[in-house]
Amino acid sequence: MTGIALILGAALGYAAVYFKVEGNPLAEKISALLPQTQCAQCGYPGCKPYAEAIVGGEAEINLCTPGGDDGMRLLAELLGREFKPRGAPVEKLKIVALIDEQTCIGCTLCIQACPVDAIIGSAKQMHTVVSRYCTGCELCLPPCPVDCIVLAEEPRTPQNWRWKYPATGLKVVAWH
Amino acid sequence: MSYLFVIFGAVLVNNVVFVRILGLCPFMGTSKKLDTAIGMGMATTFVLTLASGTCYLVDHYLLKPFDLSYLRTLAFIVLIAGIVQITELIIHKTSPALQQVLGIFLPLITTNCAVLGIPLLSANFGYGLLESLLFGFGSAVGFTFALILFAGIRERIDGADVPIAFRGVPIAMMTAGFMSLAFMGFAGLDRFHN
Amino acid sequence: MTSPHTRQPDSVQRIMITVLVALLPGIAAYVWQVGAGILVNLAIATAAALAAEALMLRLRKRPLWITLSDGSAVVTAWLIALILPSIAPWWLTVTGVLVAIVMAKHLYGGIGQNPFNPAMAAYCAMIVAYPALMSQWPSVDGADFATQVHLILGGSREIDGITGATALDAMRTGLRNQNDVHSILGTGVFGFAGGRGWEWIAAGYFVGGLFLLARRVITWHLPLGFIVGMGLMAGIFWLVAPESFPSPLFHLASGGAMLAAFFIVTDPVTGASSSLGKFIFAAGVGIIAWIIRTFGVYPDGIAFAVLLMNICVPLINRATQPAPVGKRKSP
Amino acid sequence: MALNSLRGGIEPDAHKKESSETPIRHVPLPSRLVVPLVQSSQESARTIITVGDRVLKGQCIGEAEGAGIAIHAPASGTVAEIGYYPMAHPSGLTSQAIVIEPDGEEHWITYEPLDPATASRDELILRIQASGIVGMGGAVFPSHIKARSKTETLLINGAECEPWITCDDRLMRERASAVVTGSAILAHLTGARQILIGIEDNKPEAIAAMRAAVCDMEPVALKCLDADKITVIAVPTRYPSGGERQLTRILTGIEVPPDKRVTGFGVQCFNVATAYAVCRALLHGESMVSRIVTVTGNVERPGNYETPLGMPIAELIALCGPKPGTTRILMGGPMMGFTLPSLEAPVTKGCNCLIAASAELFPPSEPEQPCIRCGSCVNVCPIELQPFEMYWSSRAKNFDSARQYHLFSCMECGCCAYVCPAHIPLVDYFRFAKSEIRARDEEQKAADQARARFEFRNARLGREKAEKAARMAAKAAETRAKSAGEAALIASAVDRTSAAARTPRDRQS
Repeated sequence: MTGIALILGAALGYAAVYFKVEGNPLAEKISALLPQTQCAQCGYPGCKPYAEAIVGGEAEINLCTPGGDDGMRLLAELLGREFKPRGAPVEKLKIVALIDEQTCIGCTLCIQACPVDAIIGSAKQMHTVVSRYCTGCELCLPPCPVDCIVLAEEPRTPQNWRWKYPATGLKVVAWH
Repeated sequence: MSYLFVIFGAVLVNNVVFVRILGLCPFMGTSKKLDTAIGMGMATTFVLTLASGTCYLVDHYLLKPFDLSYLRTLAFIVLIAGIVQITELIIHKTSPALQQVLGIFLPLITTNCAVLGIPLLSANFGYGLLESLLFGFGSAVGFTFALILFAGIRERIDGADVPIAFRGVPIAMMTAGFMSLAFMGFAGLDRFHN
Repeated sequence: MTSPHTRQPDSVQRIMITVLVALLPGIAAYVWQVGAGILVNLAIATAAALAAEALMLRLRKRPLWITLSDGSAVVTAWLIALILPSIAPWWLTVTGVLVAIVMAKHLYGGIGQNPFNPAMAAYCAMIVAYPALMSQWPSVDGADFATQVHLILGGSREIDGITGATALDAMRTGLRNQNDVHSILGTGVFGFAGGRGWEWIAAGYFVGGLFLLARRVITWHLPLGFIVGMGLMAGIFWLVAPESFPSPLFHLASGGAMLAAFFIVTDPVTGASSSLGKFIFAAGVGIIAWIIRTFGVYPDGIAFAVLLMNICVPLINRATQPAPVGKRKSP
Repeated sequence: MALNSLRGGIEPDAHKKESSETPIRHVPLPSRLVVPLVQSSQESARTIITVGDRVLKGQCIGEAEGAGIAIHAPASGTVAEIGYYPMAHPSGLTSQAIVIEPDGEEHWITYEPLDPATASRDELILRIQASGIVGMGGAVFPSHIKARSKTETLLINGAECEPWITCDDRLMRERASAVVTGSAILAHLTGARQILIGIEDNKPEAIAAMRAAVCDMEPVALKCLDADKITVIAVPTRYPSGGERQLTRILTGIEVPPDKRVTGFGVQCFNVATAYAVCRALLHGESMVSRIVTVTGNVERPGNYETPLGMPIAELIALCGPKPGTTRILMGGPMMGFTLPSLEAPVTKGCNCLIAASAELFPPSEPEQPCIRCGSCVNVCPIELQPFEMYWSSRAKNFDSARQYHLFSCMECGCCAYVCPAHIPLVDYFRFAKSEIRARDEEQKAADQARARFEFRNARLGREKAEKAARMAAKAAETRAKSAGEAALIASAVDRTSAAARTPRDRQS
């Protein structure tokens, strides 16, 4: 028995050195599934840190608000964990920040807060949100000293209009 | 021919999951998606074949000559634990996603009754080295086979309007039961061997 | 209101009724050859199936009438009644129907969603649970209607002279006793193709099957696949060793082969989806059924073969998914 | 000529006779014309008029942007308003539109006619764009884009396979010569060597008229293409033989993959009404200001109406006398059309047919039952998909699986739902799944972009921080070096006195 144990121990030790893993590719995969709003609503300073926290086992997979149920479902699939729905999914339009250009005093605080550099402008100049880049993370709201930023839904067009789930006599099947 | 029957018997007639009812934990746990099932099946095949051979060697050249057969179970457990550890390290290096998916289950292979049960069974049957290897391999292929088929069905059931009380594991257990029932049809097909 | 705004008048009900009509020639032959007891069993099975279906729909809070009236439960019930021995006691039939409707069908979400053929699941469960009762088949002209009803209603099972070995049983026992096929076929159990009398029932199913083909309820891939699968296996072994393996004709005419070819493997819900997949599925059923008949312990392997191939359906579908127009590799 | 057969397909009741037996009628001008700025599948036009301007019929009121097309005043009159009006779209959303109040004088402003034989190709194609010509079959894809690409074979689509619709039928019967001329010009533009005109064999009059027109081609058309290069082909009546890819397969045998355009296979396909519009635009200088609309169904006077674009649909329907029992109005055919959410929406270039639906003509669909995988839908799918598998995945919102079953190859022709014995609205499920998947892909793209920008910003902040730190460090080092230099001076003075007593280690500190 001792002999067996010794041999195995040696083999394990060798394997541990030989197959050493560098970095964590899984965090990248998780990060790719997160919505990248960098909103920090999960309690981590961005999507990548949250992904690393999931890999490290520190965080649950249901903390991402912008990702919603669909995002969590993908995470649950990737990680082989149970998916726990958080409620009926609501179809949402993309929400973007809008700066009231009359009120803006050009303090640049929001520019510094924006995690994706979606606000342009310079000191003492009026600022504008590039709605194409805005993730609707709301991080620019608190720093604004004059509360000139509001969040608004993007207008509906035939391009972002969606067909509804067919309403039928059968019950809707939830995908578990 | 008898070697063929060992494999045939292990894969279909005495399928490790459906007939011997061994290894249910990974069977239920890793059969949600086909890809996972294939990965788990391959990992188990690797471990089980290796374990069967190693266990045979230890049993035949170490335990039997020194009359230590009463240590068989103990020795096998240690051996399997070691082999699983090595496998885990290898998978960890080569396939991170698989590692994460199998993360909970790979250490469980250590205590997977199939992995312990098959070498013990082949020791009881008095199989030789080649037979042990084939039996281990065949059983593992049977396990993989069961896992893949089961995963296919589960993916389909995912879309079905299953009563809420039966969603998830309950209906999976029901399905495993029906599959077991189906595999009973092979009963008696291995009687030409033995 | 969305497109298309116009629809062809067709319904699930029409399909199911066509299947029921197609079963009638087989049932008529059954009554003619074996006796009217089968009608009692059919009635019991139908009633049990409708009751179970209604109960489950009620429990699951699903629309009752539309599913109850589609006839699918009746088809399942008739198939169960036809594959169980026609003198099986009523509770055996009812249990089988319950297994089929409650466990194999409704726990998976009801019609269209079950991965296993309900009737076959019921047969397998019954033969594993009650092997003795399941192998007591009435012999042709062995029992009058009253005796059959007596047995069905659970009367004491003094069955000597009433039951007889089926063709498959007689063949199996004969072969186990080292007799050759030719001498076994000489005994009184056999007719010109399969079991004496039973071959007419098989012919009845065949006629019904042709009707289904003509009405385009089923496609030819399934029956042909089954016949090719079973016929090929039987044919190869029969050509090699005709004294120990009966002919393909014998296999196809006995047991539930014809019922399976046209009414069981053709269940669309639990079968493969593409034409090629259908053929593979049916051929697999034929091959496995032949293997179990020849080497296994159960009298007729069709039910097990169907369940086993049901298990393989997702993989078959994955492997045989047809490419859309223009995506096919040029030959 | 050997025809290839359409795979799948259905044969619904044609209902063509209701509207095909009366000649095309002209519609009196309404009090207001609503011209949406978006009239094609591409960019919307840019307004070049202001409220109060007087415009002439055919005058450009919106210039083409990018690959889009120009829009024109459908009647002479005054620009009354630029506002948001309901679109003829199943969503019922509104879009920006120019409202014109006609003065009833119908003063035309036309371009200088072009001679295809002498005008340059660019000139002709720009004219097509400037005249606002789009595919009239319903897809409203700008024709100038299609005309620009070179091709071998030109298909002219007169199949009109949808039930009820007869506008192309009537057009070919009455104006065959112009259709053939337009086709010849398009062949000239695309460099096509031959033209195949496909017409379903339930329109014998149209086939005869077109054949006669080919035999008796106008000189201007003959300069573009020889008459013996044009073949009018009767194709079997079977829906959806009029689909672009389906017609291509029937007439040429080429199977075009669903994710590729037919253009890449040496084939280009135009609708007969598009060919007619090209003829009017190039040879007569008339911009596209009207189209023929079939109005049929539950109305007193079904038929084909030459309707000014922008006419509110409600007014057009009112002209045809809707009978009591009309519950809704369909735009397009019964197979692929949609229920108009608002009758205020105007007639647009893709509006080939309006059907007044009643419960008798279009009974409400029976309740959906579970799919029994009977395979009827597989048999009729012209793209050889497995609709019931796509349905299974779409219904369970298992979108990856739906995509694997080639959901995006589906053209929503509706054959599957037409035959489904379980009355499942399959197309609805497919549309739902498609728009969900598209939205998800968009979200994914946005997320990828956000991640890249976030990481770039972090890198930038890090770099700035590092630079700042480096600057600070340099400054500090400078200060330290300065003070160190002073210290060194003192130290060296001390050193000289006590060097022998110190270890090297001490000196480092």
